[in-house]
Amino acid sequence: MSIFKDKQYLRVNVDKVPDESLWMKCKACGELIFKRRVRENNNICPNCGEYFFLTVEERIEMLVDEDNFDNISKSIEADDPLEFVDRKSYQERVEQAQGVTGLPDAIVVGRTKINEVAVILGVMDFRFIGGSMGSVMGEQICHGMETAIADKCPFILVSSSGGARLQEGLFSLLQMAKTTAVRAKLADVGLPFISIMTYPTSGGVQASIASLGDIIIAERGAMIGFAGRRVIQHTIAQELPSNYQTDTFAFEHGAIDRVVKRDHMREELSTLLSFFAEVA
Amino acid sequence: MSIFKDKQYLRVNVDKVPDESLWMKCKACGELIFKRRVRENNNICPNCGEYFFLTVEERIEMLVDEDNFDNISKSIEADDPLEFVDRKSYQERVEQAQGVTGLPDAIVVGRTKINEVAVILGVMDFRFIGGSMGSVMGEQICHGMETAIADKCPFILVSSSGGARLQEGLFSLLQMAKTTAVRAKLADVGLPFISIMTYPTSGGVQASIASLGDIIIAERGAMIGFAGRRVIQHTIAQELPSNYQTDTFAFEHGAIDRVVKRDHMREELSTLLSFFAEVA
Amino acid sequence: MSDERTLDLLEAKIEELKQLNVMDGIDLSSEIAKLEKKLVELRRELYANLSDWERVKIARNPKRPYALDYIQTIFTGFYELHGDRMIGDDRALLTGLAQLNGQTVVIVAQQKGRSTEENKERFFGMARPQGYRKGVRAMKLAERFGFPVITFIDTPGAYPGVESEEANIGGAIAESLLTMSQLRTPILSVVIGEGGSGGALAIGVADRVLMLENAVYSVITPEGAAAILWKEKDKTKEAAAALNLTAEHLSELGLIDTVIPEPLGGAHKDFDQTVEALKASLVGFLNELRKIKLDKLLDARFKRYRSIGSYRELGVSEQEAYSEETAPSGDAPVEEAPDE
Amino acid sequence: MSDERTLDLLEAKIEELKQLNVMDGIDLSSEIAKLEKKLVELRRELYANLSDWERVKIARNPKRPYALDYIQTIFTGFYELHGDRMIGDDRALLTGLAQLNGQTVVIVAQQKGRSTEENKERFFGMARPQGYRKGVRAMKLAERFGFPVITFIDTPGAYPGVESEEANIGGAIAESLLTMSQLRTPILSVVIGEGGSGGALAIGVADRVLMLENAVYSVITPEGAAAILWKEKDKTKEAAAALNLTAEHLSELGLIDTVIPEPLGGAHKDFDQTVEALKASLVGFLNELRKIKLDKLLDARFKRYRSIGSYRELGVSEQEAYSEETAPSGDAPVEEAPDE
Ligand SMILES: [Zn+2]
Ligand SMILES: [Zn+2]
Repeated sequence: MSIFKDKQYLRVNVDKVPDESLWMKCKACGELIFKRRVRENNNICPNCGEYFFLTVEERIEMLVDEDNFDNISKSIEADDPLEFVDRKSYQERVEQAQGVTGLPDAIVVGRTKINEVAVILGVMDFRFIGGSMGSVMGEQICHGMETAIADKCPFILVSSSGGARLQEGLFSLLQMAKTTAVRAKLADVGLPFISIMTYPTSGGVQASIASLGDIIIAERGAMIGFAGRRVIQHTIAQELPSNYQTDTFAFEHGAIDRVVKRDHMREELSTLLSFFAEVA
Repeated sequence: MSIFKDKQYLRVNVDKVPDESLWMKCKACGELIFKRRVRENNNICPNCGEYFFLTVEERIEMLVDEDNFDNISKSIEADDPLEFVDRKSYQERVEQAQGVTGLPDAIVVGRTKINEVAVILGVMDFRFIGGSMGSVMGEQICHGMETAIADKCPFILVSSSGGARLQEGLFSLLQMAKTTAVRAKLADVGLPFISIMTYPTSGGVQASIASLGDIIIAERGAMIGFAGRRVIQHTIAQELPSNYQTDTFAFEHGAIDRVVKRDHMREELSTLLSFFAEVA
Repeated sequence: MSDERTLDLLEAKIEELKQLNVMDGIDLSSEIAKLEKKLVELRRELYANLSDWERVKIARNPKRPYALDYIQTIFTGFYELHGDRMIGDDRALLTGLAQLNGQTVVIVAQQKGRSTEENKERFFGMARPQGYRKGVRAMKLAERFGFPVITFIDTPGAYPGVESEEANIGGAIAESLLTMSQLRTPILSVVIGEGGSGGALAIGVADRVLMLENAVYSVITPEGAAAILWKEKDKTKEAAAALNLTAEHLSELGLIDTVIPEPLGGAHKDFDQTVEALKASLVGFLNELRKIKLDKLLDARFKRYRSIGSYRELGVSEQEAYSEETAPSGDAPVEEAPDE
Repeated sequence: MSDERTLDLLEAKIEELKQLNVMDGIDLSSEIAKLEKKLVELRRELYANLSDWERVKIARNPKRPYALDYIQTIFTGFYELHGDRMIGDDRALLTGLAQLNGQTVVIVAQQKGRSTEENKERFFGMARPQGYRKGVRAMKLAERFGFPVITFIDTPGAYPGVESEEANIGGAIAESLLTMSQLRTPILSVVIGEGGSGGALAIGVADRVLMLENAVYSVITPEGAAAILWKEKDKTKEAAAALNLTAEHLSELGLIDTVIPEPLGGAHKDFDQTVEALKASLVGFLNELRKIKLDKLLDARFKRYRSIGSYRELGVSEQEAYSEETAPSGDAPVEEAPDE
């Protein structure tokens, strides 16, 4: 199934050679496992329970009603306002990420249903330049929320991001303010925003839109925090507790509402949405 | 000067024999000091700087423009809704406190000016059953705030209270909700409320009206906290830090805006009020 | 007069007799019936003459149903929300979404632990600042979506420890009071066990305040009042009586709206019956509140609290002239402040 | 080309010559005048060709005026407000009342320390959650009384320590952004030194954003960018240039409203002149904002932020059919998340 059946034009060229092997090795337990079994198991290692990254498609498939996803993402992609070049040009990095993921940028937004309840769902893809938030992601998140307002339905955002996209400089930083401003509009009209934090939800995404959910749910194994371990150790050379920035850490310190296993997430959302049936 | 010149009828009989001695012994430094010098020094020991309690009159005199205090307190006194008797009857305690203080209850509210700025000022008297908040105090505080709303001027409350008045049971507890509800009205119309915490501001007063100031100023030496030392030690037998519930403790933990010396308080209020000249 | 423990023993004996009756084929039916009748009579007698202090003991009885017991039976699908989004998640004060008769409500509840282990986590139902701030967050969420708020009060008081004071417990309680006094959605509060002082009231500013028959609600514990006012520990009984802390007294004083009857012996003696009565009352009040326009509701809530108090005009006979000379000098440094 | 340090030395030498001139009756006036002229030329040359990285160094120069220097000269009667009313008082982020041309404003400012001692208290201008929460409190106070808010940005970033994460620094920043985006009073922000990432933006959502000429404002430090993107520490210069973090660049990109000129060599070279320029700009913008009706102001603020972004239509030439078979399987567990 392709979740993008309705708007094929959003796809960019995928030139990556498909991986033909049937088996993979789990990096956590070392076991050789049958790929299909992993995929059927929501990308969780059937041997040790390790979570592997989900592609946007896999994440969406896992969460929404079958064959029910209308990709409403705006037909946009990253511009290069700073003409940024580090070891590679930003342009190249974007094209490469588009090639790997088959996505225009690190997020897809769609109109969908979860257990028959209409919602607008945004899902980030960490493989696209670390799921970083640049102008495109900021715009798509706002577009998602605005569609939720128009549709009078809840907005759900699944974050998987290292933070702001460095290559767009201040444009990226300001997406924090932009998404926040639109989030306020969603609140004004009394529509729920459910934020799901997965591995990782950090930096500028964690310090803006992802932390502003009416309800915040972390996927088990999520990494949640503002400053990365390396930044902290570099800046203040502090010893970090072993559970630092884990789901448990965030939960114990009151930053999130719940921690939910990946294979329970759909059910969790369904339950949660049922409370808002009257308002949305 | 009597600050109560305009409403003599508010006074109750004072049958305490006036203390004729000219000297007193400072409990802090042990020095024998001339009482008049102490009074002239805002009831601060001229030798060691210890603060002695201020009567309501002394406190008001210290803060407001000369001969400028119109006692607007409602002409009410404690009823005894529970017909409460412990070792003494509540009625007796009230009468005794009225005798000692010359006040109907533990608070006086008046219309006054501080450096020419009109304000409504409420001042508690700790000598009146520990400055405890019963129905009368709750009503007077509300009356003060409502007068501030009518006059379109700031409200200032000087707290000195051990908390709710036990002898009125739940009536006293509910004064926390009552004063809070009226405080919200003051906020609605955009008039400032300055809360001054003196020794002590604790229990139900600290956990309601006193903590809801737009600005909260502690008098140096104030004791600020919710549960008293004895309650804590009785309930959980915890070791308490030496600065526990001091002005410094409250300041360091972000509970108050400033700590101000007694003899600077009038100037402080005058400065602070100047910022609100446009709104009030 | 017999006390509760004796009656409990009698009840257990009757149960044993019933077992015997069934297992061994001996017919003790009529004897058992007589014993049961006697038990009911004794209980009625006991509970008709219950002192306020005995009522306090029932309110604190560890067998008594706690908030979650009611939440799980009265509502469907309790979905707990955690964390104050600032420093922690308090296990003594729970918040969450639930449904009552198919409609979503937000629940804010104080929860005691049953085991020592559980109480280590729940601090015996004594909430810390993060608890009250979580409560405020949940109530604002309720307001945003127009969900009514239902609070369950059952606490000896706010947690009186150093960490509470460090995080400004007084300020947290005050903020909660302020939030509730302005919250633009209906609020129901029910005292199910101990309503302990400011820590209880912090989640008790409501459009309707309910109390279970054997719940108590007080400005201070009887023990605390005895220590402070009587200066004698064994005056708790007198203090309990003086404080008027029972549902019956508070209802007579007009400070609460209704008393939910409990089965003879307390809520735990017949949990289903208690649940039924409480649920009916909650549903009834909720339906009533839902019909009131929001502005009117808030206006009424304001007036309710604005008018609470018992005082009288200053008696004319007591008024006399006052001269400065007789005013006390107030020159005594005070050694310590009172506890409450 | 000469660098700033050399010019500073030359400047000091000229001062010494002047002293000599005065004290010993030797007439060096014309030589001094020539030297001074030369110095100005050299400075102009240097600053005309300043690299972005050199600009960063000026922005971080410890001689540079900090927030309190401006606050104490531009405003009258700065009255500091302390504490977040929850856990603490952050000395890296100051809040207070002050007057500008006789009108009350609320100031929210990041403050670096000058001495090691002061920086122990001020965390080098890196605010913790209690700082941002204090800021939110001050801004809500401003809103209540209709006082405009003026924020001074000067921070390497939010404090990245365990205690920050424990108190949900990300959530605190997000709350501050949300508060500012809805605050019903005019907001002016000025970047006076380092505008470091989310910690800076947290107090930078405004109706007008000003920058001093040598201030920088960036999503990440050049050092951070070099480490993450170039994987080489000595690429900070390149990173600085790539990030477009100077006032001039950001003004050209339309991301800030105005650049306040600084004297040659930086704000500290002629503090009075800097103050005068900044004050004139603040007063001008404030007068402009005060004239706008509140609803319009908020509408404009919303539109300002809603429209920020640089992207393009997906190129038609790049669009091709996509088939499931070619989708990557995403089966690699990731070892670690990036830092920013
Ligand atoms: Zn495995
Ligand atoms: Zn002394």
